[in-house]
Amino acid sequence: MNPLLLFLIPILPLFGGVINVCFGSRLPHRLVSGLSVAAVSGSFLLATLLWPLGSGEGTRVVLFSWLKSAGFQADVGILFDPLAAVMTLMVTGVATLIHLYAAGYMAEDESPARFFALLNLFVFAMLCIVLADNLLFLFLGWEGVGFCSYGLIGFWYRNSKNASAGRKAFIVTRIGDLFFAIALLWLFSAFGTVMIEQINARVAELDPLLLTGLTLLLLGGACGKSAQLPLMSWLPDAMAGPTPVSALIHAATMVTAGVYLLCRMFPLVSLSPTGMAAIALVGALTALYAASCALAQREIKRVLAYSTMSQIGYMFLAVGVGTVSGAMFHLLTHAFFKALLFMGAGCVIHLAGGENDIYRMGGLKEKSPQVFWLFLVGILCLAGTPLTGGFFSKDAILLTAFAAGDGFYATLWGIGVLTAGLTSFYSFRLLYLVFFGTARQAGQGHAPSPLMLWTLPPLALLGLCTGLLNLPHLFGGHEWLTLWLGQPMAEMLPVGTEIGLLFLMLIFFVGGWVIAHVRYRTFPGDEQAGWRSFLLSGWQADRVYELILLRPYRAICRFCWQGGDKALIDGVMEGLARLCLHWGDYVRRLSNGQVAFYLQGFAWGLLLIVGWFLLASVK
Amino acid sequence: MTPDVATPFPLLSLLLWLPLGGTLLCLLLRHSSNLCRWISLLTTLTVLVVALGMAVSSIGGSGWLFYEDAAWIEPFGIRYTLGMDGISLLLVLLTALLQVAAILISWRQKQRPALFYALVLVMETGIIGVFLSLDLILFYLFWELMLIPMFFLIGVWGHENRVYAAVKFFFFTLAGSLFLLLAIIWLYLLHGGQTGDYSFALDALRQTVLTPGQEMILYIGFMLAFIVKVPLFPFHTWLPDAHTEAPPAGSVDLAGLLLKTGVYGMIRFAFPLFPAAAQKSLPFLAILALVGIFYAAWIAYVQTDMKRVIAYSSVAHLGFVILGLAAWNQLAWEGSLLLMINHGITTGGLFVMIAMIQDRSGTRELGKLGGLWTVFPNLSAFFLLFCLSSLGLPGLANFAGEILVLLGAFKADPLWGGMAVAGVVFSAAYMLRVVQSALWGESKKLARNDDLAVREWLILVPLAALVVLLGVYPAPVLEFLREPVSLLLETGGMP
Amino acid sequence: MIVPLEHVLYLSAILFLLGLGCVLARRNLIMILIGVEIMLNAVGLTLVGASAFWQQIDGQIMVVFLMAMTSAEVSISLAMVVYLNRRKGTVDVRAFDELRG
Amino acid sequence: MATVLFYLLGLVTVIATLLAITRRNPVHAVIYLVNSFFALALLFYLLGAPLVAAWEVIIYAGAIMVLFLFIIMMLELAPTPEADRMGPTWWQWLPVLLLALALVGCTLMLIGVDAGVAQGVPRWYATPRDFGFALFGKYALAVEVVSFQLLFAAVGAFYVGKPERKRRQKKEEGA
Repeated sequence: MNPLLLFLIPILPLFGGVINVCFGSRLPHRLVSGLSVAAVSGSFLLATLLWPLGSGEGTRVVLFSWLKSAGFQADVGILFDPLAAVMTLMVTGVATLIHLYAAGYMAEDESPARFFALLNLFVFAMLCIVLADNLLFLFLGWEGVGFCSYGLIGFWYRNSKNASAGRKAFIVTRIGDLFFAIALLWLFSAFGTVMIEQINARVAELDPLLLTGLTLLLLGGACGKSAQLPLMSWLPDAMAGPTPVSALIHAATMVTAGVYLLCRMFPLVSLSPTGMAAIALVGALTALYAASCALAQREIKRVLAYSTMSQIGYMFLAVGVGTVSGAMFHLLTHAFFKALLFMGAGCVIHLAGGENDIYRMGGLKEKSPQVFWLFLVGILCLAGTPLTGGFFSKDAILLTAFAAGDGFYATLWGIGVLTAGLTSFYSFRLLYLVFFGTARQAGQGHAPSPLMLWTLPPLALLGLCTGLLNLPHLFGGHEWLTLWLGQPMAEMLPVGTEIGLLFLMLIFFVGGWVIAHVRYRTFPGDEQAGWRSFLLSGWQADRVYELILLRPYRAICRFCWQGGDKALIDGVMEGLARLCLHWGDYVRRLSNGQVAFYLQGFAWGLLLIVGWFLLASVK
Repeated sequence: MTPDVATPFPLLSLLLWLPLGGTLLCLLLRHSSNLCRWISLLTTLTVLVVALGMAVSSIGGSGWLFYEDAAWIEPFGIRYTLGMDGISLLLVLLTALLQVAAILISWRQKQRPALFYALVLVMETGIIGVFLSLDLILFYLFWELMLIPMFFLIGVWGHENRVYAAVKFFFFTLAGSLFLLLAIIWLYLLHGGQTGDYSFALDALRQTVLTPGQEMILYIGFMLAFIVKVPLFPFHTWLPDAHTEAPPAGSVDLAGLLLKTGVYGMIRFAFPLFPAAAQKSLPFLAILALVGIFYAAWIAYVQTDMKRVIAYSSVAHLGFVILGLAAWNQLAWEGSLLLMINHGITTGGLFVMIAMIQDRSGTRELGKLGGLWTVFPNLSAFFLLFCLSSLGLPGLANFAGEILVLLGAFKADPLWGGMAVAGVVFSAAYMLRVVQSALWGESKKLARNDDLAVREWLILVPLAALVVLLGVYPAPVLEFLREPVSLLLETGGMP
Repeated sequence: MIVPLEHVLYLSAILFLLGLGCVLARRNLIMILIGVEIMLNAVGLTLVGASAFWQQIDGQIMVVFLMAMTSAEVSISLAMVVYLNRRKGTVDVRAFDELRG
Repeated sequence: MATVLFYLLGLVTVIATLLAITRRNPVHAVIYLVNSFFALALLFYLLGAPLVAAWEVIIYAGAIMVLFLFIIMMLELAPTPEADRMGPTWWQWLPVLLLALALVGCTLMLIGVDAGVAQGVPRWYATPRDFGFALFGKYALAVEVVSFQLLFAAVGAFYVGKPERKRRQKKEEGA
């Protein structure tokens, strides 16, 4: 297989997107969606076919040199190594299923061309991130993904709230990109190159302080894109976009880009202990924060959004404690079951006649048992029921976190376990409110189209079985994923502690389920308690940001405009002009029309001349 | 410094005086505006074709691609010398392209069309003259020639308070260029005094031996004119007023070209003539540029008029260009020159779009616009593309220039580079605010709701293609820039 | 030797300044014109004195031209005084101050 | 004898002029002025300029002062009221007085500066014959120019002096 074929993986969605952009509005609806699905599935097939190219050191191939200037060389090149191969497969696979689902979901939408074009461009940009061999090409994908999510979130732009949600997403991720750009610049000025391989190879030369700085910057960039603590407020609002968008962007691909970046630059990140600690801390805190917020959410998609944020916190925790394979394992399983849940949510919304609020739904189990069973699988994986994919991946992370041992990591492990309990609680709360009890929704929902339904089972299957990929030794597994990624095997904990930990996880899982069962089995009525509204609005994050960031920013801008430009610079200029006018007026008043006054002027002039001659002659 | 490429046919003079010929024709046939329209379009197209031909023929060339020299005013030693190297070739190409767009955008000019087209063509001569001339007096002549048509374009064909804007524009630039004239003459006398041969040729004047004090004063004299033209921080207030009041063709020229003449003046005249003073002033320039980037970006965020937002964004982008120059290394200079050209195309495109939006919706106020996407999908798509390029989305034009500038600036001084990157976030903030209030949301009642006409497609497609092409594959442009920039950096000299 | 030239000059200086004083002090248009006449005559005296001192005829010819000019000037200025008087009904200088900034 | 005569005439001229300036009634002022011109004519004669002396009497005393009298009579100028005879108030006079004194002082000192001035003025007599030769010889052109000047003055005076009514009619016909 010729490595240049690798370029077809990102090029296909790009062509699909460009064709839809240019001619989409003229093509019939079916052709548009068909074209985009074909493009993405084509690149999925290629990813599977070219899988062996990714083994071992991976292959590096360059198409053309993008930016070449004195000493700086950034070209459009692909580094297809094990990590990238896994990620590409996941991205293209999930994207294909989501495109199929979207073909059904957006059937009656009036501008499908724009939707599918943006969706394809999004996949292209994501593949650029995954496959890029240098940081600048990765940055291109990084911001491309930002723009596509802006376009897709604000797809139903007529309601300007959606458009501003899109804008918020773009700007918050842009702040993250800022840190990533600074890291990129710093790496270039340190190494003189932006090639990922070369950087990772020569990373040992840097002094620790610089390493920590770079890691923190990369963490900032990853937080922006993966909606982690400081820059997380855009993810819940991003639910304003259509459901396939939420499924693709906010479950499978874009939010995992941050984790992928950290894994890609892991040699650099792992060398600075403070950096790792920071990553782990951010991950754990975000997990806890998001899980607590998910407890009180009213809209189905916002619950899933917060749960995504929390699961990604786990992945950051995994990278923080040093297991890339753990993070990637959880990333894979999470991608499958979260995509399943989001698409299921789409079906649920259709069933409930467009109703989003879970308190005004219910009793959908009878309405369509098929959606219920698929949704149940997703919930089980999310909650971490034993033997499901979610359980193994989350457990692996918590094991390594526990193994990291000392006080700081122990507390993070504690937070992780607590969040696991919360996760199972809110997942079952969602399940009971939506599917059990009496039907409370007002509108008459319609069954989701077959296309939407038939894309769910494969994801359910994948969600359940990915656990086998990286089975810990306890269960006789031999961690294929870690082997494939060439990462060190998880060091062996004494069997007793491992079983104890598993048992502890089980207790938290069952506890969460029981509490949810007790509380929500029968509809408890519309809860509006004080602390719930605090959690509902994500610990008032938006209001805090508005107060400490946006309001002062607007004030500074207005001050600069009125104060700086108008008053200061223009003021000075116009002040000068007025001064001249003022003094001009005085001189004008001198000529007052009195003849005598003028004659006196002559006389004084004469006196001056005579005086001058007198002085001249006296000398 | 005899020219190594003897040009049989004076191409440069043709390039220079063709637009003036067009002007005369326009003025002669001023009663039939339709004829004038076609003449001016034809002139600008021929200039573009000639420029493209010259570009193609000098792909591999180095040093002076084209050079012309003739005596002009003997007694004072003023010669008619024109020279074109990689940098001026690209800038002339940019001028030719944007002029065609300017003529096309003001196709249905009702108010005294013949005079309008004549002035636009005179401006083209002025700008090309600035980019080509190597004799200081000739440079100064074209430097002032540019001013007059722009003054009338703003003053006569402008919008609400056009007179204020025109007068402000005129005074700002004139005040600056007076210092330039004084400096030129003083330098001329110094040179004459030392070497006996009184001449205004650039490379001759570079040989004058100057005391540090003299050099600094002369340098400041030159730089004042250029800093006002490139609106650097304290001297930028004329730009937003001039932009809001200028007619579409005027603001395309103003943003796309006039700002570049300032930067070109710096790298061609100010830095080579006074290298020591230039080195001393670099930190100061960098600080002004940085302040300019943030200050303009912040103000752009609270503007209500679309043109003012773009005007302040130009100030921010030019801040990047100057930051690149202040970093004084090959990478940053190539980046800033590339950014200059890309910015010309992007902002030119943006102003063309704003003119189209204003034709259709009758207003430029962000508050009154909304939901353009539903009514004009094609127009909005192009507008979105240009806005994205302006906010520096990778893969589009401005990013290529900006990233090189940032890389170079970071290498020169991590603090500057790091802070400049923050400008990227602010530029996203204000550009997205424009896109938000113009394209999304409920669409309001509009004067016309016909999407793009053929003429408009003709303008937008090449500009959009260039924006994408220069973003994805800027190598040919960088190829042209490499050799002249390295020469300017080391010897500050002539190829 | 009649008198040292100095004294002639002193006399004409005094006359000249008296004329100047009259021009500056008086408010009446006619009196101002009279002042001017006095100054012109003082100049005439100086010319004649100098002509006598250098024994050149030119001085005296200058006086003749001076007189011609004076008569021309008086005729026009008196015509104007008549005109102004008809317009404003007075010859007081302070009444005519329209020509101002 | 001539020196004594000179000082006497000088004194008469100065006193006459002083009185002419300070008169309230313009007619008195003109008459005093005529006296001073006569004294001046004699001075001219004394200084060897008989023709100029004659002309002084004819043109100045005769024509110009008479013209002044005509104007004063025609306009029935009442003598200026007591109040502002010498200008509005006394202290407003101060700057002018000060100015005049300063001028007098400076001029007199200035004249004294040049030593050559101290020599006496010789007795010299310019015969009309020389005067005529000079006037129409060397200054022929000047005479012609002066004649133009007089012509312009006549036309100017005629126009300015034309009564208002006739000029307005001419304007209506013209318009």
